[in-house]
Amino acid sequence: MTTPVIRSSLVLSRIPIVTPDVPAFEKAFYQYQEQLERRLMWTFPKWYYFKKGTVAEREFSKAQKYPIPNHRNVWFPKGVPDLKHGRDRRFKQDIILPKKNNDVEVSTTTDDGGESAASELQNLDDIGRPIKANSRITIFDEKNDQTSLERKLPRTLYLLIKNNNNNEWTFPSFEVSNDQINKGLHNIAEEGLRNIGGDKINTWTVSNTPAALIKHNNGINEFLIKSHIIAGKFNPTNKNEYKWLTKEEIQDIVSDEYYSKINHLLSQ
Amino acid sequence: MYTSRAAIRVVSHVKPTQQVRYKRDKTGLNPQLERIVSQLSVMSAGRKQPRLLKLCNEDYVKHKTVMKAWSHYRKAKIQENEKLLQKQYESMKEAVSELQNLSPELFEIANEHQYGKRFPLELRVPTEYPPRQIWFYDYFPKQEAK
Amino acid sequence: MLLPDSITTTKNSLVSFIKCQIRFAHKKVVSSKTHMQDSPGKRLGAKKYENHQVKIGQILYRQRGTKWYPGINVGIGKDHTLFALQPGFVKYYLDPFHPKRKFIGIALNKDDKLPYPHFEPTKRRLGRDVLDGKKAEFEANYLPRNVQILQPKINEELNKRIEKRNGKLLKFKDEIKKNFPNLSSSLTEEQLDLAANRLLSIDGYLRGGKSIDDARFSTTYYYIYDLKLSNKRNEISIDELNTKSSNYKEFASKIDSEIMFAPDFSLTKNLTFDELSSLKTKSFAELEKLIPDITKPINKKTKEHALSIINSVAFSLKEQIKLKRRFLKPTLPETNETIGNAKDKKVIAIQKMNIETRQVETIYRTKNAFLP
Amino acid sequence: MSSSVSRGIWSNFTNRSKSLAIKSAKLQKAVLSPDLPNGPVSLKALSSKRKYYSPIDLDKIYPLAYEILEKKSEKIYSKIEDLKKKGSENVEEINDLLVEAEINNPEVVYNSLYAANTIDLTQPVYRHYAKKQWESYNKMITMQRLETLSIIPDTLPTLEPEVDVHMKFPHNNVDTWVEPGSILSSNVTSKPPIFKITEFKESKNDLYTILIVNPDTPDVENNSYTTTLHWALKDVELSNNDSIIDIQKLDSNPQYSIVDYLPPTPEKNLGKQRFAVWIFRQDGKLNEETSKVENINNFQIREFVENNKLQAVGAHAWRSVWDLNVENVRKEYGLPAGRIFSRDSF
Amino acid sequence: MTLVSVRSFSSSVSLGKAACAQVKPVHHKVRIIKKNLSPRFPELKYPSHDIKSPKFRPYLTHLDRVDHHYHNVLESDLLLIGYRHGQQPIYGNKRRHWDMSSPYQINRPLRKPKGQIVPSQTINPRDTGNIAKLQSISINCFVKDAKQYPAMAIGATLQLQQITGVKPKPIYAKTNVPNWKLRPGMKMGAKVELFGRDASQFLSTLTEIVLPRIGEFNGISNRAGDRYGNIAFGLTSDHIKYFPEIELNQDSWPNLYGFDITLHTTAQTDADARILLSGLGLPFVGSERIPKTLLDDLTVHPYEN
Repeated sequence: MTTPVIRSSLVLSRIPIVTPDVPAFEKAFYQYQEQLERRLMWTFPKWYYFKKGTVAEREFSKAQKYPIPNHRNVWFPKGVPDLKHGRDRRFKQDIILPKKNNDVEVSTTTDDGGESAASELQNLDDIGRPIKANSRITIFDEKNDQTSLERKLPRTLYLLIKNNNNNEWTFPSFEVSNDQINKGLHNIAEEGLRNIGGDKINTWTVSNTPAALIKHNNGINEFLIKSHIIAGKFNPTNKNEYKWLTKEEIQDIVSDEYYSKINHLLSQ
Repeated sequence: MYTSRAAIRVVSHVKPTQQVRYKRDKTGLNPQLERIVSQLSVMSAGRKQPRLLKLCNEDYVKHKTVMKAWSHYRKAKIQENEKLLQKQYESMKEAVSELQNLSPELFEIANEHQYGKRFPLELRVPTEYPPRQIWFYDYFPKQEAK
Repeated sequence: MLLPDSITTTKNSLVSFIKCQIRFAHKKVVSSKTHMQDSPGKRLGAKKYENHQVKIGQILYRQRGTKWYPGINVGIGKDHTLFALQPGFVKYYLDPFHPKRKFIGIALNKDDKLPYPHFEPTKRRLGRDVLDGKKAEFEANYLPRNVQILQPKINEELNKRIEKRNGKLLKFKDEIKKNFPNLSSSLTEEQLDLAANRLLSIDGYLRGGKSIDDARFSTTYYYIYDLKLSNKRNEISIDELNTKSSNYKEFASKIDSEIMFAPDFSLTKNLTFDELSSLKTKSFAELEKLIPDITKPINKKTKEHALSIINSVAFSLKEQIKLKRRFLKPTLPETNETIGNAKDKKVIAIQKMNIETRQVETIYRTKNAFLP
Repeated sequence: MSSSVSRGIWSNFTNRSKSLAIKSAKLQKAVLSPDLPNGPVSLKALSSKRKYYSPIDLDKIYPLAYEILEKKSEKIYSKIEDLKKKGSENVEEINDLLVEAEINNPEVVYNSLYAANTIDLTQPVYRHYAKKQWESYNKMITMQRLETLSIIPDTLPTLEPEVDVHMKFPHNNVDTWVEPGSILSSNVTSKPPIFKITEFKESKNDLYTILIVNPDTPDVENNSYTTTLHWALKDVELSNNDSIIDIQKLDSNPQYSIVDYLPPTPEKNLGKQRFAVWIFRQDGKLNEETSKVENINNFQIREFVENNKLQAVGAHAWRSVWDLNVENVRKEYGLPAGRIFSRDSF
Repeated sequence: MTLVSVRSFSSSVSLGKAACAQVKPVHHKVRIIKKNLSPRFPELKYPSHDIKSPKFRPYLTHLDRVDHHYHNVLESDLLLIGYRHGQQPIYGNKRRHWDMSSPYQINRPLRKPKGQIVPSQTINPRDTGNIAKLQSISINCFVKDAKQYPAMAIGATLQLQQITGVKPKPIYAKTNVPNWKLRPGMKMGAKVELFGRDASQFLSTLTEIVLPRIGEFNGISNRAGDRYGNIAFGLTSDHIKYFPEIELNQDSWPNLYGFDITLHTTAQTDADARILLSGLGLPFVGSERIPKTLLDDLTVHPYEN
C-alpha cells in the first residue's frame, strides 16, 4: 500500500482596493433614494454654522441660489412657494459651498487617464494643493498587465502559476513530505511560496484549516489554504510564469474540472 | 425667532454665576445663552421640516414597483451569497474530515483553536478611490524571526 | 486594686456628672410608633355563601381590593364590593381563562355549575312581565320625553313629505296627460294613478343612482311583493294575486315602452338602446361641427347652442359634465387670438410668475379668452 | 422618451386576461411610461395637475425596476406552462403561481388599489388583493361586532370567516352597505335585504345557505329567550363574478326560499334585539327533509347546521329596537299586535 | 380605594368606579387591530416604510462599503477561522419547563435556570448560520456635570447628533443620591443606537480618521466584552475633537463630551467578536483570556434541562 500523496496549495488573494462597480439598477436606485432623502431632509441650519455678520456667512449666502419668494396678486401656475428659513419646503434644498482654491474636485469619470498623470506632476508637499481623486483605472489596466498587483482595483485577484510540466495554470502547490508533517499545511504552503517567489512578500494566512480538497485522479490529495497578500511582491526566482487574475479570468485560463472545484472559493 | 420660550426655560439651568434673568439688550442675548438656543434650534423640527411627500396615484404605484424590484434584487443577491457560503462550508468540512483520515498529525495542526487571531490592519475596507501609492512593494521580512 | 487609667478617669467624670445633675420639667416630645393606630373592624368578608339564594342588588362580598373578582351576573362597586345583578344562587368558582383569579358568580339555577361552557349560548333570564289592562294601555301610550317633544316636528316633516309626494304625483299625471295624449287616453283614472305612482318610484331609484332598467324592475318587484303581502293578510286570494300581478306586469311594460326619464328627471318619450346610441353619435358630431377648434373663442349664441345639445336626452349627467369640460372651457389657452396689448382697453391683466426666468410676467387677456 | 416600459409578458394579452390591464388608455399610458407624458392623469383639478412634481429620478429607475419584475414574471409563467404540460391537476398550486406572476405588475397594483370595486375577481391575483383588503378592515370589524354583541356563542359557537359579507336594505335609494351591528329602524328592515358575498378562493357555482335569526325572542313561559328564524335561503348559487343576491336573483329563483322574510318587529320595553345573518357553504344540494323548518319561533340553529352539514363561512348582524313604525310593519305583514312588557325587570 | 381617573376636556375627574379590568376570552381566532377600525388619522396607519407615511425615510442612499467588505472578504474568512472539526455545543443554562403535575402550571412562565437568575446562551459549533456580524453600535454619552449645568446635556445631545447623523435619545438619572444632588428624572446626557449604513459610516470615520490620530490609543483592551460578543470602549472629551464634524466647526464647541461606544455583534463569544472587529479595522491590545469551557469544546457536554 502506498501512502497517499498530500499537497498543500495556497489560494493567495489580493483583496479589492476600491469599492465595486455597481450595476446600473443599483446605481439608479441609490440615486433615486438619495433624491428622496434630500427632499425629506430638514432645512440646513445656516445660522448655526455661519455666525451672523462674519465673512464666511457673507460668502456662503452669496453662493446660494435662493428660491422664488411668494408675491401677492401674482399667479404661480406651478404652485405657490412655501418659504421657511430661505427654503422652499416643497422641494429639496441645494446647499452650495463657496468655492475655494483647495476645493474637492472628484473626477467621476473613471476612464480619464490624464487625471492620474496630472496629479503626479503636482508638488505633493504643498498642503494647499487642490485635492483630486485618483482614477479607479490604473495604467496596468490599460496595458492589461496581468502580473501586476495594481490592476482591477475593485476586484479580488488570485495568484496563479503556470506548471512547467504540463503547461497548466494552477494555484501554487507544494508537496508535503514526511519530515514536514509537524509544520502543518499552512506553514508548508507559505514556505513553499517564499521558496519559489522570494521572501520579500508579506502574507496573512487566514486559517490553519484547509478551505477545500481537490482529489486528483493520480491519487494526489491537494489541500487549499487561503491567504491574503498584504505587502511586497511575488517575484519568481526560477522565471516561473505567474498571473494575478479575477474570477472570470481564472475560469478562462484553467481547466473546467479544476475550476469547478475552486470556483466557490473565489469572491468578486 | 428661536429665542423666546426655549431660552427662558434654559436660563434657569445655566451656571449660577451668570446673569440669571432673561434680558435682551442691544447686543442680543449673552453668548452662552445664544449658543444653547442655537444648539436647540439645530435639533428641533420647528420650521425646518419639509412638506409631506404627496404622490399622485401613478407615481405611488411606480414607487411601489421600484421598491419591490429592489427587494427582489437584494433577496436574490443575499441568497446567492448564502449558497456560496454553504458550499464553502461543505467543502471545508469535507477537506478536514478527509485530512483526518489521511494524516492525523496534519489534522491536529489544522484543527487547532484560532482564538486570538487578528486580521492585519493593512487589510482595509475598500475606499471609493485608490490611494496615491496603491501597493507597497518594498517589503522586507523581519530578520529576528529566525 | 489597680485600675487602668482610662477606667479611673471615666469613673471620675461619672461621679461629677451625678453630683451636678439638675432635674428640669419636661414633656415627652415623640409619641410611640404604634400609638393611636387601632381602628374598628370594617366588617369585611363574605355576606352570602355558596348556594345562597339572592335577589338583585344584594351584597355578596365586601373586600379591600379585588380578592374576589365579579363573575357571571355579578357587579363590582367603587369600593370593590361585589353584588348580584340577577336573582339566583351564589357560586364561588375558578375560571381556567384567568388562572390566577377567584370569582363569585350567580347561577340562574341551583344545579348549574359555573363557569358555563365557553361555546354554549349564554343562559339569560327574561325578567319581564306581559302587561294587560290599564297598565298595558298606559305603557303603550307612553313615549319618552325627548320623543314627545320631537313628535310635532316629526309629524310636520312627514306631512311635508307627503305633500311633496302628492305634488309630484299630480305633476306626473299632468305631464302624462299633456305630453303623452295617446297613452293617457287609453288609461282609466285609476290606471293613471298607478302610472304616476310607478313613475314616482322609478324617479326615486334614478335619483339614488340606479340605472333605468334596474329602477323599472325594482318598482315592479316591490309592487308584486306588496300584493303578496296582501295575500298573506288574506285580503286577496291566490288567484287574484296571480291575475293582478300579471296584469301589472303588462301595464308596466306598456308604460315603460312609452315613457322614459331624461337626465334632468323630466319625462320624455322612451328610446331604445339603439336609438339612444345613434342619437348620441349624432349629437356628438353636431357638437364637433359647432366647435371644431376648442382653442378658438366662441360667441354667446354658439355657447347656448352647444349647451342645448349637451343637455339633451342623449347624454347622461356624467357625460354632460365631460362634454362641458371638453368643449366649453372657461379660459382658453394663450394664443395670439386671445392675448391682447397693454394699450387695448377692455383687456384683463394677469400677473404670472415664470419659474424659468424667475420674473413676473404680465399677460393681457382679451375678453374673448373667457367663456361668454 | 415616454415610450412604454413594458416589452415582455405584461403587455402581451394573448394568454392573459384583458382585465389585468388598466382600462383607461390615458392612465395606462401614464403608468407604463417612465415619466408622466400627459401630467398626473389621476389628479382631477387642473391647478393640482399643474402644481404636481414627480419625485426626481423616478423616471430613470422605474423602467429598470419594471424590467426586473417582468422578467421574474416571465419565468413564473414558463413554470406554469411546464406544469400544465405535465397535466398537473393541482389548481391551487397554479393559482398561487398566477398570483405570484402578477402581484407586482404595476397595472394590477393600480387596479386593485384604485379601482377595487370594478376588479375582475375571476383572476387569482385580484382575489389575493381583495382578500388583503377584506382582512385589513371588514373581517376585523365583523368579528369584533359578533363578539361584542355575543352573537357568537349565542347563535353558533364560533366562526372562522372565509367570505366577505355585505348587506343593505332597499328602504331608500342610497347605495350604502350596513355596518355590522348598527341599529336599524323597523322601516328600514321592512323589506328583505340584499347581500353581496365575496369568495376569495376560486368559486364556480358554489351553493350557499343564508339564515337570519333573532336569538332575543322573549319566552315568557320559561322566563327566558328563544331563537326565531326570520329568513332562510338555500342552494343559492354564486360564483366569483356573480356574487350578489338581489331581487333579480330572488325573482328568477323562487326555489331558493325555505322561509319567507319576516321583518324584525321588536315588542315594546324589550330593548335591542340582535339579528344575525349567517352564510353557510354547502357540500351539495340540501336534503328536502332535513332543510324543512317546522317551527320558526323556536328555531334550533345549531341543530339545523349539524343536520344539513353546513359550514359557516361568513356572518353579518344588525340590531332592531321598538319604534313607532313597528305596528305598521306588523299590519303590513298581517302579524298580530305586539305585546307590551313591563318596563322594570323583576 | 383605587378609583379610575378619566381625562375630560377641562380636568381629570375620578369616576365612582372600581379599578377592576377583566379581559374576557373571545370566541374566535381573528386578530383585531383596533387602530385600523377607527376612521381617525388615516396617514398614521401606514407602515413606516410606506412613502405615504410621515415617518418614511429612505434608508439606502449609497453603497454600504463596510457591509460589502464584510460579505466579500470577512464572512468566508471568519467561517474558516472559527471552524473546528468535531466541535460540540456548549449548552447554556436555560429556563426550565414545568413538569405539568398540576393544572395550575398551564400558561405559567418557565422556571428560572438552575442556580442562577439570568439564562445563558448555548454556544453552537460554527456553521454558516452563526458567523459573527456587526449588528449595531450604541453610543452612550453620560455627562456628570449635567446635574449642575443642565445645558451640558443639550450640548452632548447635539454633539452626538452631529457625529452620527441620527437623532439621539436623552438619558435620565434613575437613582436618587442626595449627597450628589442627583434626582431621578434629571437629564444627564444622550444615547444613540446606530444600525446599518449609519453604523458603517460611524465605524469607518472612527477607524480611518479618529482612532489613528489619537496618540495614546493603542487599541481596544482584549479584556473588554460582556461574554456574549458585545465589545465596549470609551473616548474621552479630548479625543472627540478629531471627529471631522466637530473639527471643522471648533468655534461652536468650547466643551466636548466623551462617550462610551458599544459594538454589538452577533458573535457567540467575545473572542469571535474580537476577530470580526479586527477585520473591520479596530486594533486590540493586551493579553486575551479565553474561558476554559471554550477551549474544551471537542468533548461532549451533556444537556441538562
